[in-house]
Amino acid sequence: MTADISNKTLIDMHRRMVRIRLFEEAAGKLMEDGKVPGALHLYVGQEAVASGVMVHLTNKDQVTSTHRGHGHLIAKGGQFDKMFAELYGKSTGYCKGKGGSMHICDLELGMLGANGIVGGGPPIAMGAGFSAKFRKTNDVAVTFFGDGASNEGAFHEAANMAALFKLPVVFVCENNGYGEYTAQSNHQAIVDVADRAPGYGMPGVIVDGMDAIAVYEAAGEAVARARAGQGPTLLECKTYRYYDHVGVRGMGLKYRSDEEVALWQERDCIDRIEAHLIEQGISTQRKLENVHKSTLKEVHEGIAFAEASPMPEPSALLEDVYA
Amino acid sequence: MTADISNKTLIDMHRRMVRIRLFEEAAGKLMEDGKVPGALHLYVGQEAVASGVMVHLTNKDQVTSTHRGHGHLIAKGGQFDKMFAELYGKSTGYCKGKGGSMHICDLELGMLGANGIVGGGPPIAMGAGFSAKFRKTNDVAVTFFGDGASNEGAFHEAANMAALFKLPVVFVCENNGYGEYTAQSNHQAIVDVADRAPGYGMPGVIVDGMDAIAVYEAAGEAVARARAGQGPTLLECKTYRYYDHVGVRGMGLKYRSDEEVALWQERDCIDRIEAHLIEQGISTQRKLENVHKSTLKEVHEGIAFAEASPMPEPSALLEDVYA
Amino acid sequence: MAEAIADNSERELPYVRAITEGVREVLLEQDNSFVAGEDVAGAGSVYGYYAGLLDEFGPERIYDTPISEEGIVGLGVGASATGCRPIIDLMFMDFLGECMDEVANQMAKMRYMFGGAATLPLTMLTMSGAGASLAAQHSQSLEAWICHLPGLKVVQPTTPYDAKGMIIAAARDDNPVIVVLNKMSLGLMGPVPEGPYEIPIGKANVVRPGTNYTIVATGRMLHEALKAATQLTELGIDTEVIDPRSLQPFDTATVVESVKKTHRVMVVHEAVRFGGIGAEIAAQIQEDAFDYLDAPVARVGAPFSPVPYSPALESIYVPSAKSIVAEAKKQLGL
Amino acid sequence: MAEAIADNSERELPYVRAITEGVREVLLEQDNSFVAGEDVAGAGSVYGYYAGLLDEFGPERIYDTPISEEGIVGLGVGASATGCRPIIDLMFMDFLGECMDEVANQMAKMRYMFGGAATLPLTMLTMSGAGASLAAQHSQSLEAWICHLPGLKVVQPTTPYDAKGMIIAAARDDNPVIVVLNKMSLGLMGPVPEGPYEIPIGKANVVRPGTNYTIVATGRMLHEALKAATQLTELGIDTEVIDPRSLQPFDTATVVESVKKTHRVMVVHEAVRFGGIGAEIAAQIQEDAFDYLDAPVARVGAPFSPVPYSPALESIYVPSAKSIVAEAKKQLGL
Ligand SMILES: Cc1ncc(C[n+]2csc(CCOP(=O)(O)OP(=O)(O)O)c2C)c(N)n1
Ligand SMILES: Cc1ncc(C[n+]2csc(CCOP(=O)(O)OP(=O)(O)O)c2C)c(N)n1
Ligand SMILES: [Mg+2]
Ligand SMILES: [Mg+2]
Repeated sequence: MTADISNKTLIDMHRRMVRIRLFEEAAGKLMEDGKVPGALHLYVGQEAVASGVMVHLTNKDQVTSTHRGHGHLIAKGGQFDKMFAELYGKSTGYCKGKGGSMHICDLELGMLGANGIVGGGPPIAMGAGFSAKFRKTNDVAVTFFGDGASNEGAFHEAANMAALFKLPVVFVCENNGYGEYTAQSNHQAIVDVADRAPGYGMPGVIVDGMDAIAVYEAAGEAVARARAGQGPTLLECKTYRYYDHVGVRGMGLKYRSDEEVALWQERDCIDRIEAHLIEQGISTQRKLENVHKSTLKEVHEGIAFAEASPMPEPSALLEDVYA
Repeated sequence: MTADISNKTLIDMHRRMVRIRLFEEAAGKLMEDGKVPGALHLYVGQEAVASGVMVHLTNKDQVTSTHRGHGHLIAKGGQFDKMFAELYGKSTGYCKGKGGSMHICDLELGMLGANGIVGGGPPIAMGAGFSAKFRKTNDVAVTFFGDGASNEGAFHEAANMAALFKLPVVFVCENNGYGEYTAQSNHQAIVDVADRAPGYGMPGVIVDGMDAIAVYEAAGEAVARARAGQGPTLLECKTYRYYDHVGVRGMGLKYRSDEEVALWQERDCIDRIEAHLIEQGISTQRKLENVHKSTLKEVHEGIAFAEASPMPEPSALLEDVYA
Repeated sequence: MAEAIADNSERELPYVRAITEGVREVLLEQDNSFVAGEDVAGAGSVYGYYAGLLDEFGPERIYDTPISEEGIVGLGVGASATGCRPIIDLMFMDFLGECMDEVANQMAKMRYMFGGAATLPLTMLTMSGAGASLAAQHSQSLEAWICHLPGLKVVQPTTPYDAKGMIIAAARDDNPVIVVLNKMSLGLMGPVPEGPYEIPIGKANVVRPGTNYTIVATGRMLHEALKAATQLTELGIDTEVIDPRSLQPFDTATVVESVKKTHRVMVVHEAVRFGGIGAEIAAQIQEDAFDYLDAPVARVGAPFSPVPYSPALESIYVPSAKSIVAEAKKQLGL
Repeated sequence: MAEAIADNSERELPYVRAITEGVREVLLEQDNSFVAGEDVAGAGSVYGYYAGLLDEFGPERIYDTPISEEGIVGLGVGASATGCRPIIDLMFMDFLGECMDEVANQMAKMRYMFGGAATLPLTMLTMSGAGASLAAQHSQSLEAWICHLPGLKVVQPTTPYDAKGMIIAAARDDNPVIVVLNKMSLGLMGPVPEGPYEIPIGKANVVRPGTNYTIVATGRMLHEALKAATQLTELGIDTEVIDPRSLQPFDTATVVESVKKTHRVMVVHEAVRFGGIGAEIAAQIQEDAFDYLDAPVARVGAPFSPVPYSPALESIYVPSAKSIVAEAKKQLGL
């Protein structure tokens, strides 16, 4: 399905996906090299979801993210320099070094933060959607969450309230088949998280999360419904994370087969959109390579910025607790 | 549908229903008269549900209840004397006066307690079902909860886990159309709570909760499924509470019409089963009246027992905190 | 300033109506404020303290929610981070259990985790306290949990006057503020000025002056402490009674100043004594006024058990003027 | 008896493996015990402390659960009330937020509310502490919340030896016991006897004897306190270090006895200082040893902010030997 999508949008989505991929590859390497502390949950593999959704949103539309949040911020327009600086714990980072990967955010962009709490996002997004409706703006709120998160009570309560109040909210479940090291079949007795939608009185839609165009179209409908005051949608994107739950190789556990990983990688979302762009004559190999190249340059500049930035002063410790 | 139900069971159900009704009428009066303290949530109107479910259970099957818990305890075999004593806060009560109406229980009967927390029961029943499966008994666990409670995250988590682990649990939603003073249409965007069942991978069944025989049959299937190791069922019983959310007249709010109340009362579960028993020649007016009479006698004896019982000694205050 | 306004008014209102007025002033003053919670609209809350607000402000300002405490607080967090000033109602403080993640991990921390980028002008009203035979799950005083959470403010109004003024102060504050109400105080009468006024957050109230003994009493215990003070005065103990009013931030200075004068002090609250806010207050007093203390800081709180149902037990469970006096006598060797 | 067994063994194990052994002994000893939690089976927990147990005991004893903390604790409550002795895992203590109702309103109170009819032999393991740059939602020490709840026991093992012995004691106890582990201690080596042994719940451990100063230090802070003690001794302060090990019940007597000897005392924990368990300990000490105190009870804890991510901030946020020594000097006027 490629109907109704402009070349500009395709190129825009591609660019967002590449930006996520290259940022994440670099971030993973920094973690492996011990240059950034804490826990990093890489988004690589799932780029089509964040990008396909985010192209529908303005900076006034609100997004809540997860522990796996870099992709959402980048797709919403996040700057590499402030992001890397945050991962390094530097004062120039998005959160002045106080939040790190799991709380990275940009409120100017309407990115209400990664969240270290699984299921932490949906209630907040529901609240942001409530706020939009209350203030009679035309904004929507989108909450990203995993298959694992769909088992949290917080998701349930938020979904029910969003449907009840007909809030402009889109629930985007990124079903990557695992919650940490536990396969979906070991955490819920259903195959499609979208099956939960009718229980709240909202439509449930399933889409190939490795196909940016498919995500784009389904998200477009869900966002349009929300903006039109028709209430929330549960959009389930079937996707996959290439690296481990945390970091690149994680704990080194064998909880999924190499074949399975390879199978999903064959359906890589970036390969796919690039093939499409070239086939349709929308772009060229060379132009696409340039996107990678310039993005990589930005990655390096971002890292350099982060490395050159100062650590927070001790006096920062007790700042920002209260307004 | 009257298939497969013995006369004995019908008479048993009727007796349980009458016991609940007369206990509750008396309890309501005691509260109005200021004889019992605290908050009393009367079950009158919903008797068919507790009775139709409980006739399938043994004392080793576990039940969790709600704030509206007297009916569940009575249907499971609870004794009036200990119940009234508990409402009076006496040392001879089921909880030695420490729990009151909202925590009334009888663990010997497999009645794991009323619960002051809306949504408090399902996770505990799920745990009891887990326990039965783990210990390889053949027992089941039944959790009663309201339409309002179905919006609590606790219900969601328990339902998902029960389905995942194929636990011998029956989720009985007593949908009486209101959570306190809020109509169902103002607390969820669905009409049938049973619609939530597919989202957990369990069957959802809707039954007329004013018809003890219908409840009996549906509950029988659900309990049989559970005992056979086929996992949980969500059984929604459409029912109604005749009195206010709390006490007899509650806060005196007008949140439902007299016509609505009257309409439900026309379908009264006790009238209905009594008509059936007489029509079918299973019982006689006289015999049924005797059930009421002897129950009433037991009510009076229970109250007398409670009134004659001593209050707990001050020394009891710090007992029973730890084993 | 609050005091100046107080003088203008002889009007008396019960605590429950003072709450209503406080919320009403907020709704009049702040277009982006609304009330959301279980049975707050149609029923005006099960305590009736929002009564009339639905009629006056309409369903676009007062929202009944599902029974979903985590969702309700999430609504408040998300809405307050995006331009609203919500008043969120948690029917019983005991239900903190259902929404503690939203309170502790999101509401309290969002601003800090985001390096100051988020502002959450959120007010949460909740009902605490024993005394109504509501048993272990509807009678708790759990303020110690939330006072231990940097990022939150916690206030506990004890009089109608304070209830109105602290709700207004809480709603005007750009931080999340939890207002801990008391269910046994709903009928308590007291002067309440018309119009808006603020009780400053973070300032204790010396309710009764005294010279040689201090009682710091929170919530409903203030009234028991005042009764106890009268009895103690008859024993020659001229008791100063302080109501902290704000638990977080806590006005250590006012308490310490009193203790430096009186040299003997007791802290009283309704919560379980072990690990209650009284422990923090006692610890602070002995830190800051060690050399002035003639006796250990005494603490009165509930004993170490859940709240019992039976009136026979609950009445001895909840601290009272009697138990305060008894403890004071023990402390002072009388 | 624990001590007798300890002498038999020269074997050293890291804290993480001592946890494994403790749980393993429980599973061997008690047929009705099982482990349930997020990623406890296949992964052996994200810290690896259940590693190998799935292989040894099979999937009928070790259960991976969905990410449903309230459900997990509910599973433990329901199962323990009906004949099992579950070991429930809460991956991070910060997630108490998701299950606080189940912990506070059900687990802690069921027995009391039921007049003693229910018995809940439930053990819950959870991981606390900062130091790994995991930021505000994965680094907390929230033991003050659960110590304020009658009906629960709370223990906090600081060494491999204690970890194994307290898990066994917790699992043998017929009450719900929460075992608070520390993530920065996982690699800590120490002697661990083979076979089962118990560290009694409710008994503090005088880890280092001293004559004129007492430090009461919980959790990971014990090790910082021991370092501080060495430094203080060089300053002529012969420091006794006490590890309470059990926070609820708390062994007041051992602490008070020490203070009566040393006359000066400091309480150290990793949790936020305001409203931390140190407040309770300080309050108790001044109550029971007032006349023996030569200086106010000092408290060291985290400052009043959420836990920051940046190592530059986190390293000054978490109390250390350095901050302990600095505070002691202040307290003692050195
Ligand atoms: C409330 C809570 N429980 C558990 C965790 C630990 N945890 C972090 S990520 C994760 C898995 C989440 O799975 P899913 O929602 O599918 O997202 P994914 O990691 O697959 O993107 C878990 C269990 C947490 N951070 N918060
Ligand atoms: C966690 C929690 N939230 C709110 C309440 C207050 N409350 C008690 S009963 C009730 C309504 C419950 O509605 P429903 O589940 O439909 O049961 P019903 O009363 O209709 O039997 C509410 C909101 C509570 N006790 N516990
Ligand atoms: Mg996943
Ligand atoms: Mg109902």
